Amino acid sequence: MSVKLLYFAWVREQTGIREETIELPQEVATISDLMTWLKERGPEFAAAFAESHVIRAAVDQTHVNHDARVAGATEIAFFPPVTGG
Amino acid sequence: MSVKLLYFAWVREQTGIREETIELPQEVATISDLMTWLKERGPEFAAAFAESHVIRAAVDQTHVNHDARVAGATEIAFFPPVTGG
Amino acid sequence: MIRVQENDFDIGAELARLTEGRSDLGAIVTFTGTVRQGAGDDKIDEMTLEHYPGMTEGELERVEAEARSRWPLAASLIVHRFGRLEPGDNIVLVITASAHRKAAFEAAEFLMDYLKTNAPFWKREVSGDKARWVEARASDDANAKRWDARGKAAE
Amino acid sequence: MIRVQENDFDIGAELARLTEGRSDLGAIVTFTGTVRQGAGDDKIDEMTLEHYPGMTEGELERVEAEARSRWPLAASLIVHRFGRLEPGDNIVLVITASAHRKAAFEAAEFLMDYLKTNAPFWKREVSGDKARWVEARASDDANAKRWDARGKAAE
Repeated sequence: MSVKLLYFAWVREQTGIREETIELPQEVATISDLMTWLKERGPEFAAAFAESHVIRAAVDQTHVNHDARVAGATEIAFFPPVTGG
Repeated sequence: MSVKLLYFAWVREQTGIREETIELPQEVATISDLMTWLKERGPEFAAAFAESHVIRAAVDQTHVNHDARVAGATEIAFFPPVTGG
Repeated sequence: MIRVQENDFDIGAELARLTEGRSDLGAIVTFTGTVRQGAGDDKIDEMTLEHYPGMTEGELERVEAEARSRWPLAASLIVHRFGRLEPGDNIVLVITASAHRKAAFEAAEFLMDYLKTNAPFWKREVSGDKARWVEARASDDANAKRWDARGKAAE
Repeated sequence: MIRVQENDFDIGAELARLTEGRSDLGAIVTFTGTVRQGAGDDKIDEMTLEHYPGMTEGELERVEAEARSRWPLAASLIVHRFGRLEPGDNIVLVITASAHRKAAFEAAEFLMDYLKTNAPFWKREVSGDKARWVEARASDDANAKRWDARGKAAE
């Protein structure tokens, strides 16, 4: 299954990527699994997701928790806690 | 002692007077005394101050209670509860 | 700053004047009270606001000073109109500005609550050939009283 | 109504557009958030607001709909900017209008509290040759959470 990944703010700065499309590996069931898998892609991703507990995620533009399932997602975004307003 | 009296809103409409200057009688010590004395000046005043408990007063442009002393006052105003804003 | 006037006010212009050249403000709250037309038995054609010149200015200044002693306001403004008003017309404008939004929101609410119970204004509503003085609402007294217990507010 | 834009907004013009011809509004609250210059170690020269196009609009619409389900709002507006901003510049505008002031004040505070914790914006502050991403404040989470327990608000 192919899914679009987006990175914002310092997650984007550290991964060095704004967006990409990947094939979701079979073993990735949740947001948490996906972050674990991403960390192994190289030092930039390891650094970006080192403190994965502070990173927020959205599946198809809706905030989700780390235990949310990713099956069926079209777009998954990772970002720090929001600071607008 | 001479003092300026002012009437506002329906107190003004009922007394028919916007402002006047009177000599304060000796027996008038408080706002409450003054309202009692005013009621005896005629039917308009009796009507205006019939429900004297709802009427508010200000001595020299400061809100006061009915037991406030009037000695030394330059200006005393009577009006309904305020409804601005 | 306070002002009592018969003329209308321009909220954008008042805001611009108050905030011009300021980069220390993080949060600006405005409250505008306007004449509601109402409906049914409460429908009005016009309204007259009577006030007590002299005392009005004094009370608004006192209320503003009280707000500034309770919250760290970088700027504030109260403008209150008097005279004849029609449905939709502006009645009162309160602006509060602070570094943080909580102070600006609380101070604006406080100013409106205190002004409602202390500023010597009286509304007379006209509907067709009938006129009536608006009665004070118990809820306004209650709103003003809730600040008494608090004294100095947080932040 | 919500809008996400790079350009500045004109509070007076937005208010005029929202309230034009309306005589059912008794209370109009605006909140404007602006870039604070700060001082000392917190002094900034400029700021960039990054956001998540698409999700931003969705979240602002969701937050506005939630406010309108909780309070009887006759009109509301959220405008949020993104891109490069300087001290003193406008960031966000919230307008709420209702028959009564309590609803307008509460809804405006609610919108700001929710927007602060839900709308996908990130501030990057630049000071001299240093840049840093602004960290989320625990107080913002606490402010947003206080509405959860309340559910439907009074009036």
